Amino acid sequence: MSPLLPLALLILLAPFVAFLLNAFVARRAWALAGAFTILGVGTAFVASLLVMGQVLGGARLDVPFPWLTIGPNQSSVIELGLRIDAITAAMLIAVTGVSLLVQIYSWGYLHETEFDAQGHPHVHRDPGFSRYYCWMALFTFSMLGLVLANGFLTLFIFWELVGLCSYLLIGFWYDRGRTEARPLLAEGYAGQYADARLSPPEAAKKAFLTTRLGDLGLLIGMLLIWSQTGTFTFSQVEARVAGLPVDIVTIAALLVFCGAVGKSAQFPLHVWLPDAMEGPTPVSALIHAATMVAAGVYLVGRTYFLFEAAPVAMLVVAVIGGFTAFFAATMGLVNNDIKRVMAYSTVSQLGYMFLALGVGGLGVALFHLFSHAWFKALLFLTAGSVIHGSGTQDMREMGGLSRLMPWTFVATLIAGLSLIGIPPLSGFWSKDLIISAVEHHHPAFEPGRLLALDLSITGLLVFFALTTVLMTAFYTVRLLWLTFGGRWRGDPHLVHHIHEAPAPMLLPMLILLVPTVIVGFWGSPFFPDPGSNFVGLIEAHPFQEDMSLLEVLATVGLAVVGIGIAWAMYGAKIVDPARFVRLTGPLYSWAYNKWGFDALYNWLVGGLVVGLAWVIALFDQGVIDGVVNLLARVTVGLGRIGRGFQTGQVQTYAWVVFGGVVIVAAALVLPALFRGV
Amino acid sequence: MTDVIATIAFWVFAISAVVGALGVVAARRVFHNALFLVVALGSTAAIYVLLSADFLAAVQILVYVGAIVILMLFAIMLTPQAVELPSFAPGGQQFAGSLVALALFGLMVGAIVTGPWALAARPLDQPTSYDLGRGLLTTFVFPFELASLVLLVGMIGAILLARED
Amino acid sequence: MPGLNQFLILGAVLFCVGIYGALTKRNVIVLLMCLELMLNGINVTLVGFNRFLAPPVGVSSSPFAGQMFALFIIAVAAAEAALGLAIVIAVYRVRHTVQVDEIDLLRG
Amino acid sequence: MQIPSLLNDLIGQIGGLLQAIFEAFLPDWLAVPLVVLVGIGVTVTFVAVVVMTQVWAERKVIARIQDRVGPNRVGPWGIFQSVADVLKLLTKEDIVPAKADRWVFVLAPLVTLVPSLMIFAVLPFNWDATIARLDVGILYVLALATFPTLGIIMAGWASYNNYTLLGGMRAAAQLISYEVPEVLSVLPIVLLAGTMSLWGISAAQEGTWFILAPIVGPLGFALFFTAGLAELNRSPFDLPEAESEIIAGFHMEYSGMRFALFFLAEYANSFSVSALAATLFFGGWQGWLLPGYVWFFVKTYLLFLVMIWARGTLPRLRYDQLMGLAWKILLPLTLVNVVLAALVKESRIMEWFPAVGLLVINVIVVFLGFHLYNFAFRVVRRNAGAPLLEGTQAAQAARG
Repeated sequence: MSPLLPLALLILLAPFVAFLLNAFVARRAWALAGAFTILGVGTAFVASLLVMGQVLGGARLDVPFPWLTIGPNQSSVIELGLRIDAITAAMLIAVTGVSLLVQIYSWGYLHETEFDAQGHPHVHRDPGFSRYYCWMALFTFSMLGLVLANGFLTLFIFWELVGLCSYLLIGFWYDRGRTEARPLLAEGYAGQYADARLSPPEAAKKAFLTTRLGDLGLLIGMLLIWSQTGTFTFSQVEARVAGLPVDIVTIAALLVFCGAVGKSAQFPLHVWLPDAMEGPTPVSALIHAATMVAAGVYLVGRTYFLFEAAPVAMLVVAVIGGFTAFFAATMGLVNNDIKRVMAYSTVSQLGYMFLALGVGGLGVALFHLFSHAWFKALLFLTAGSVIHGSGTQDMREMGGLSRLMPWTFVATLIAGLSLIGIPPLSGFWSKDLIISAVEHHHPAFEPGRLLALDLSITGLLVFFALTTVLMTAFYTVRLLWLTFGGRWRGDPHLVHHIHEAPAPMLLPMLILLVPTVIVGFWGSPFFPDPGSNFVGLIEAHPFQEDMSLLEVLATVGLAVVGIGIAWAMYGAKIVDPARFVRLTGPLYSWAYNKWGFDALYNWLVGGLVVGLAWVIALFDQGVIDGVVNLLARVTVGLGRIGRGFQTGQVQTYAWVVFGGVVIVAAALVLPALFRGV
Repeated sequence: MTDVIATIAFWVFAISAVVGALGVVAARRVFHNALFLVVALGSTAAIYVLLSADFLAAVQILVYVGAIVILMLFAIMLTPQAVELPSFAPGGQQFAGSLVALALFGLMVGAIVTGPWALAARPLDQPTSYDLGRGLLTTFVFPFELASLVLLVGMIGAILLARED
Repeated sequence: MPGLNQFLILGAVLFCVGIYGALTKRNVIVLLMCLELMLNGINVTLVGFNRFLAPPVGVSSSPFAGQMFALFIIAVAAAEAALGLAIVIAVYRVRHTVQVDEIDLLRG
Repeated sequence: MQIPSLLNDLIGQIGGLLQAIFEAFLPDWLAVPLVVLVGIGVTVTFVAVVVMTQVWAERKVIARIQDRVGPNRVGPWGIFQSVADVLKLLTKEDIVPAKADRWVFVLAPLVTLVPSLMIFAVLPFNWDATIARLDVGILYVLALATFPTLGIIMAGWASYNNYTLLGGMRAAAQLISYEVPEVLSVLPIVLLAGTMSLWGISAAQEGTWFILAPIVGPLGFALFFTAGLAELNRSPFDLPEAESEIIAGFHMEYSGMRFALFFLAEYANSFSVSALAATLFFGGWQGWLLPGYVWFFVKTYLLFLVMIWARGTLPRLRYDQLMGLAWKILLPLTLVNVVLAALVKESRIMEWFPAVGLLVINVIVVFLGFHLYNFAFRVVRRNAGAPLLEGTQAAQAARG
């Protein structure tokens, strides 16, 4: 019995035990709660490293646990189960690694230092400290469960748990109300307002409902597959997919893709991720950058056999992915909230992953997911320390922090460059692979035709991929510059309190720097041997060798152009951003208002629900109450008629009696008479 | 010979009975109603004699005319009323009453005429008191006792109700 | 010689006149008189039946069942009249009226 | 000794002769009704004559009792006095009170008189001399006895006079109260005779008159005769028309011929009650020597004399005593009498016990009865505290 099973169980149960302890034992002992969670996740991380070792050694695991036997003659068996292969191993490492570092970071983040009037610092701990760690443990448990699932049913259970945890953690500060649009305290931006934001509970609800909508699609798809193939387990479904008619498989694939779209905040269901920033920043770092949002990509990756059997579904995935990448990037350009810019960048990068999946690059997509998890987590953590230090989230009120927070500046700079895709950082390797995959996998691409405006689908995808590289570079540098460059534009007497992140926050950031730099090489040509190459592990044939120098030069070039433009606007102030905004006018406001989708959805949901309610109310009052009232009125009417007879007159009663006698007599006598007896 | 007399007698007493009955209904003053009732009951007694029920005729006179009508006369005396009160119910009720009465009468006549009566030649003018007496104390002994009970209860009830305590 | 039908019709006439009187007369005592009239109508019919009809086959009632029945009706009618008039007097003492339509407290 | 049949059966013979003549000359359907009509006519005139003799007799005897002579002016011993009375009444003016209820006023005397006459049709003058030998004779008579009550109420009501109404109601109440004991007192005789027809009863008294029945006879006669007197509104019970009380009671407004009718009805009733008493208790036409009808008339007149005697001697009863007597004394006694009669009937004492023995027993019984009655009366009076029947006590003392 391979050691993988006990390891898998250990990985799964360590955070769960931590959760139970926090939930029931360490409710007030905050330090103990933190320790339990960190310990749990730590053991999970070590175990997942061992698992990776085993997997590299060629070990695989797929163990079902039969749960229910239903059906006419106990024919179909419903089972749960665990499964470990290359994808799972990678994800395990990513999840446990990032989670461990985030837990440590959170220890520092949840200790606020406020300066009272005399300037003495008071360390103030967040009252929900143990609650935070309890839910964090639960989240890690459910994420690991999702990754280890061997079938749709197991996956769905943990899928919902993850959704629940994201809801709980977004709404962590449930007592805070909405933040109204307040006038900016920044020079040069007089008269402008900081954006109004939803209250944490509302944001949590929004996130939960939107993802639930996607989950509904996944559930229906799951049941469709079950009805067609009679089983939930991925391996058995994969074996039977060939036998199914193409359109059924397409529908199933699209429904599963719905779940992914919901969870990974792709195009139609993306509205919840920017609002999810209401949660504490480490939460955003772990859940809304590295793990949960990646679950959608992982799902499509895990059920890739469905998509391979349905080319139409592949195309849909690609288009949605590409468009989301482009669409999110445009919103990222204009936003002024540091965390929202990063949120849009995450959505954009996820769009890239789905684009890669759509064009057939399973290994490439998962490699980008793996590398993105690290540097995006780092970016969020640095944003956390910036907010923690400067006390504001709006980039216009910052500036000149490079001198005040040097380490944070360095970490953000490197992570930003990795995001843009500057070699030799990991972002470059994974993103370029995607772009070359787009080039390579779609036969319709002619090599070397980069910028030809070809309005066919393939042309569109290429356009999305390349323009997004440009925009990513622009908004990253804009962020870097606004936050760290120039002088402090914010509230003057806040300057003294700005401080570098404390040790528990700084250490994880620095640790994260390591993977941000070296992870890229794991999937790069330097590991030609398929066994050891990350992409090779997942795909049958690695294709680094045909990654032409031309494509590489093109993408890096675009990245540099993006940096140049940003530097021109913010660094050298050649072009005044305010005037540029006036020039682009409607485009700017269009992007700023998130393409109007939020308003659309609010109107839609609000209008739909209210309208439906009105119709039902109408039916309810009109028909049901109507019938009941009618009945009542009829009875009263009859009663009143009846009362008419009760005159109290003896003779009336006598008359009625003898009337009856007449009728009876007639009934008896008349027939005889007429028959002429 | 006796048939002729019987027919004449029947018609005489039948007409007097009907006139008496109509008198009971039509007379305006209550006292006259009572007297017409006497006429009706008397002629009915005569009809009984024609139907060879002599004992019944005597009982009819003794009980009805002798007791009940006089009782009614007493009741009339004890409840003095302003005479001019309308003795008949308003039109609507009168019409309804007559409607029911006529309908019932029509139906009865219909039934009588078409009824398949199994006529049997019965001996006429037999003294009946002996057979009735015997019948009362043999086959009808239970109703006889019950009748006595009813009369007793009636008597006590009447005394209790009418007593001015 | 008058046949059965004549007597039955006479009975019917008496009965119907009784009903008409009962339904229309306003004085309770006259109402009771009409009631007696109706009972008389029935008695005539019964005695008529007794006189003309053969006793039903198989039933062991005495040949004078009809007259016996009439006798009991007379007895009961006497009791009923007594009670009726007692009630009328009692009502009169309380309400000072014997008009039927004025005695209508028991109404809906 | 067989008396010549003609003499013995005078009335029957004449009737048969008459019928034969009619049938010979007249068509069949006319003959019979004519005979009946003639019979009725004879009866009515007979009643008129009888009544006149009764009136005369009563006035003579009352006068004798009151130690005076009585009518002797008109005809020898005043025998035509009643004829004079009748003529006087006929010629008197006939007044109908203004507001009187005209029809009822006129009908009242008829309603009283006609039934009294109808009773004569049933009386058994002789073994073959009864106009209608009804099987339910006695019941017929009692039924008709209720009509005068109706007549009296009508008279009282119709003459639109408070006193007459009051008198009428009192008379009605009295009649009704005494009707019950009268009817029940007849029961023992019907029981003993086994039949209700008067002819049958008379025939049943061939050997021993029912008066001789041990206790039942005399007690029965006393009850029947007292109730009879009360029914007639005569003597001790003549409260309703007593002059001193309510000015001649119900027939106050009547005058002339109508009053004569009332007067006639009263005496006809007295005759019929006496005749009944005679028939029921003294064997009607039973008698050894003389023909049946002679005995019948002798007995009836003797009983009538008793009535006159009672009228002459007994004081008038107060109203409550009158009612008390009926319901508290007569009714219980009659019920007891009925039971005793059943015993006597079952024991058949009448058949084997010689008539004389019965007579002796009866005398003893009567003697004991009075003393027992006296004692019972005193006890009841002491207990009740109220004077129950001073009147009767006085009468009883007088009788001694």
